[in-house]
Amino acid sequence: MSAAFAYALVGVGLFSLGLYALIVHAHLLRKILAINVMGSGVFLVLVALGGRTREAQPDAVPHAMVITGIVVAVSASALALTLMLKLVAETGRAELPTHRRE
Amino acid sequence: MGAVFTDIPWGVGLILLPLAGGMICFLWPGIAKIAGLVTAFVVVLSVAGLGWQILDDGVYHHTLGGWGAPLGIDLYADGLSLLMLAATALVGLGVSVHSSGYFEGEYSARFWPLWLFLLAALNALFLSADIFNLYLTLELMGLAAVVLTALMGGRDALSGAMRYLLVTLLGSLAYLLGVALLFHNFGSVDMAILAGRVEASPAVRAALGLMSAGLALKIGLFPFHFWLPPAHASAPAPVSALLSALVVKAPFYILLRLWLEIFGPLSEGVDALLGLLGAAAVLWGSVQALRQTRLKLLLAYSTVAQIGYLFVAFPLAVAAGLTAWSAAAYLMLSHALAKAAMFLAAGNLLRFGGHDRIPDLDRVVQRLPLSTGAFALGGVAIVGLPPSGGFVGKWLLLEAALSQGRWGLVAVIILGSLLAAAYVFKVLGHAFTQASTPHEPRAVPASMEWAALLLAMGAILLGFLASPVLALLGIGDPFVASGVGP
Amino acid sequence: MEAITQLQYAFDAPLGLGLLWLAWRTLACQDLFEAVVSFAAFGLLMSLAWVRLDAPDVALAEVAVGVGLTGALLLAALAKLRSSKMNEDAAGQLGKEGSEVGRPQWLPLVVLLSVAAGLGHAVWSLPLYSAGLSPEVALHLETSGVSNPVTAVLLNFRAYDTLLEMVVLLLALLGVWTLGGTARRPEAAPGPVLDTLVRLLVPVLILVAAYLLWVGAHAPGGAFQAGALLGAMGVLMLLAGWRLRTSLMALPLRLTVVAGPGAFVAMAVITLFIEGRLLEYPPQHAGTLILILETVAALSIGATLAALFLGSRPQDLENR
Amino acid sequence: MTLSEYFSAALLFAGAFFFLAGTLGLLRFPDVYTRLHAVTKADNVGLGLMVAGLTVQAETWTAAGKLLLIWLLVLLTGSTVAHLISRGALRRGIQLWKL
Repeated sequence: MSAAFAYALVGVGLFSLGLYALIVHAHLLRKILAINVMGSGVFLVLVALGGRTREAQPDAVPHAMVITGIVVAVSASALALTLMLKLVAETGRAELPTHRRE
Repeated sequence: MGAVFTDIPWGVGLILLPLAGGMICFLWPGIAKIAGLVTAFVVVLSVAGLGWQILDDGVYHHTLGGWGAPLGIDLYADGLSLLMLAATALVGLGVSVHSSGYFEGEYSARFWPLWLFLLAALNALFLSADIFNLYLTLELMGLAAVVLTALMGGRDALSGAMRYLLVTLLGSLAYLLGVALLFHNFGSVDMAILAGRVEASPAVRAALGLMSAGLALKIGLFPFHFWLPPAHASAPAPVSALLSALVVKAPFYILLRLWLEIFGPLSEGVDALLGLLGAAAVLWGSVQALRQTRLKLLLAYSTVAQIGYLFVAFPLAVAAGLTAWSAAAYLMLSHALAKAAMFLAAGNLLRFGGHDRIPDLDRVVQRLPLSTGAFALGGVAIVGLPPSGGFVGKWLLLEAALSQGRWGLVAVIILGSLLAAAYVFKVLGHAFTQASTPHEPRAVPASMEWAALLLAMGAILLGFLASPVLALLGIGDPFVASGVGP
Repeated sequence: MEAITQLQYAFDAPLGLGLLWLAWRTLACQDLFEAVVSFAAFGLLMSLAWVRLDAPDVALAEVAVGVGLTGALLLAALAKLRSSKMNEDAAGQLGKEGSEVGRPQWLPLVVLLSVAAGLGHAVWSLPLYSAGLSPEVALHLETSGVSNPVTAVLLNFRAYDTLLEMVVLLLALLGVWTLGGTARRPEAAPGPVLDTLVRLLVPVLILVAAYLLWVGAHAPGGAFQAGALLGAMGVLMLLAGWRLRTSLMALPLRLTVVAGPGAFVAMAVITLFIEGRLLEYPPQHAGTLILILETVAALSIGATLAALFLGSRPQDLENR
Repeated sequence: MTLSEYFSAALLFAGAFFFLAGTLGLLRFPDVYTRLHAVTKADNVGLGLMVAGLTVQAETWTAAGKLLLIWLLVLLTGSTVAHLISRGALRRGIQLWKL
C-alpha cells in the first residue's frame, strides 16, 4: 500500500466524518468546524493522490489548487462566523430555527 | 468600424469589467450607484459584442496565459453559454435599474460592490471550461449571494442566509471532491479533454454522484430545496430576483455541461432518478406555492417547482437528446426573465403596501398597474401560456415526452402548469379586490415599475423568438457533443 | 531501503489515525473551546501530513492560514459568543450539545458509512501511477519565470484561478464589513514588556515575510505564505492593543485591501493589450512581473486577513 | 557513523527529551501559568538543542545561519505569545495556582 492511497483514504474518512457532524450537530460553530474538517479531507485527497508520479517530485498542480482552496476556506469561515455572531445577537441562539411549515 | 467592434475582446471584458466596477464601488461608495449602473449597461453591450463575434466566427475560445489546456485554463463560449450570458446581462440590467431605486443610503453603498462581484462570478462561470476554475466561480457566486441575502439584516434573512451559506459550502465541497477524483483519474480539469478521455470507472461514478448531489443541493432540487424558500423569500426583492433568476441557474448550467460532456454516456439510471426528483419538485413546489399566504414565499416555492421542470428534461434527453435539452435551456431562459420580473413586481407591491400578504393586496391593479401587469405577464410565462417563452419551453418538453410515450412525465408537466395557473390567478384575484384593512401607500419610483415590466415583456417576447433563439442555441452544437471528444 | 519504508509506516500510521482522532474530538467533544483547540491541533497535524506528502508550500499555507488565522478567528468568535448577553442560553445549549453526542443518529450514520465506503472504493480503484500534469509543468517551468513549480502554477499557468481567489478573499472582507462585526471589548493598554516584545517582533516578521516572498520563486514560499505571515503579525498587533489611526482605516485601508485583486486585474488588462491574452506574460519579463504581483498580493492578503480578524466595519470605528 | 554524527544524534535526542518534558508539563501542570512556563522554557531549550544538532550536520555556513535564525525567531514569537496568553488569563481573572 503506497502512502498516496493511505492518505487519500484518511481524506475520505475526514470528509465523511465532517459530513456526519454537519448533519447531526445543531450548534452553528460545530457546523462550521465540520465544514472545515470536510474541506481538509478534500484537500488531502487532492494532494495525496498527486504523489502517484513515478518520479520523486509530486504533481505541483494539486498543491497550487489546495493553497487556493485553503484561502477560500478561511474566507468562507470568516464570513460564516460573522454571520453566526450576527444571528446570535439577533435571536440569542447559535442554532438555526427548526423548519416550520408556513 | 465593424472591424474595431469585432476586435474588442468582449469575452474577457465580461469578467474584468464587473470586477473592476465592484472594486470601484468598494473604494468610493459615493459613486457606487452610478458605477454600478454603467457597469451593468456595459455588460449588456459586451454580451452583444460577444454574440456578434460568435455569430461571425463560431464558438469563442480564449486560452488564458497563452498556455492552453491541460496546463492552463480555457474560456469557452458556444450558443448555450451565450444565451446564459445574455439572460444574466438582461436580468442584471433590469435588477440594477430597480435597485437604484430600491436601495438607499448605506444599503446602496453595500449592495453595489456585492452585486457587481456576483455578476462577475456569473459571467466567469458561464465562460469557464475548466472544472476547478468553475469551483472558484461557484464559491465566489455563493458567498456574494449569501451576503446579499443578509444585506438588510433581520431575523428571517439572517437565518435564511446562514442556512444558505452552509448548504452552498457543502455543495461546493462535494463538487470539489468530484473534481479531485476526475483529475486524478484522467489527469486534467479541462472539460473538453475530460470528455475525450472519460470512461466508466468507480471514480467516475463517485464523481458523478458527488457532483450531481453537490450541484443539486445548490440548485435546490427536491428534496434539497429546504433552504431555498426561506433564503429567496427573506432577501431584499432585487436580491430575490437575482437568486431565483440567475444564481440557481448557474449550478444547473454546470450540471448540464458535465452531463453533456462527461457523464451523459455513463449515466446508468441517475438520469431517471433526477427526472423523478424533478417531477416531485414540480408537484411539491406547486402545491406549496398554492398554499402560501405571503407573495414572496409563493414565488420562492414556484421557483422550486420550475427547477423541477429543468430536471424532467434529463431522462428525456438521455433517450432523445436535442429537443429535451433545448426545452431545458429555453425554460431556464424564460424562467430567469419571468421570475426576476415577478420578484421585482412583488418588491414594488411590498414597498407600496408595506407588506406582502396576498389576501391584503388592496386593489393594486388600479393603483400600481405597471407592477401588477409585470406580475401577470411573468405569470403567463411561468404557467406556460402562449405566446410566452415558457410556452415554447414546455411545448418542446411535452413533445419530447409524448414522442417517447412517457405518459407519467406528460401528466406531471400538464398538472404543474395547471397548479401554476392556480397560484398566479390566486394572487391576481386579490389584486382586484378591496382589502379589509386599508393602508397608507408609499410611492414606488417609475424606474422600479418599468424594470419589472420590461423584464416580463422580455419573457413574453421570447415566445416569438423561438426559431432564432433555437438557432443560436445550436452554435457549437452544445447538445450534440456528449461523450465525443473535440 | 526496507528500514526507511518501515520507519515511514511508523510515521504514517499514527499521523493518519491522529488526524482522524483529532477530527473526531473536534466534532464530538462536549466543550466548544476544546473543539476549537482540537481543530487547531488537527491543523498542525495536517501540516505534518503535507510535509510528509512532499507539499511544503501547502504545509506553510496550512500552518499560517489554516491553523493560525482560522484558529484565531474561531477563538475570537467563541469568546464573543460566550460574552454575548445570552450567556445562560448558551450554557444551556452547551449542555444539550453534550447530550447529543451520547446518542448517535443511526440513519445518517448508516448512509454516511456507505458513502465513505463508496468513496473509499473509488479512491482505491484509481490507477496506481499517474503523472497528472507534472510532465506539462516540468516542460514549461523554464519559460514560467520562476523555478518553484507551485509558484509557477499559482502565478502563471493558472494565474486566473489566483485572480478569482483574491476576489473571494476581498469578498469575504466585504461580507464581514457588510454584516457588521459586533464591537470588540476595549483592550487594555499593552504593558511595557508586551510593547517591547511586539516592537521587536514586528520588524523581524516583516523580514521573514519578505524572505518567504522572495524565496517563493525557487523554493517553498510565496505570496500566500508571506501574506498570511503579515496577517498573523497584524493579528498579534491587534491583540497587543495596537490600532490603526482612524484616518487610515477608511480609504487607505480599502485601497490596500483592493490592491491585491486590483493588481491581478490590472495585470490581466495590461497583458491582454501586450500579448493579446489574459495574464500572458512576455517571457523575458515573467519573473519580474510575477514578483511585483506577488509583493502587492502579499501586502494586500496580510491587510485583508488582519481586517477579517478585527471584524467590525471601519465606519463603525470612525463613529466611536 | 562518524563522531560528528554521534554528537549530532546525541544533541537531537537531548532536544527531543526536552520537548517531551515540556509536553508532559503542559498536560500535567495544574494551571495555565505553570503550563505556559513548562512548555515555553522546555521547548526553547529543546529547539535550541535540535538546532545545534542539525547545525553540526549542516553543509554550509548559510544553512547553519538559517537554523540559528529560526531558533531566535521562535524564541521571540514564543515569548511574545506566552506573554499574551498569560496576560489574557490574568485579565480574565484566572487565579494563580497555590499549593
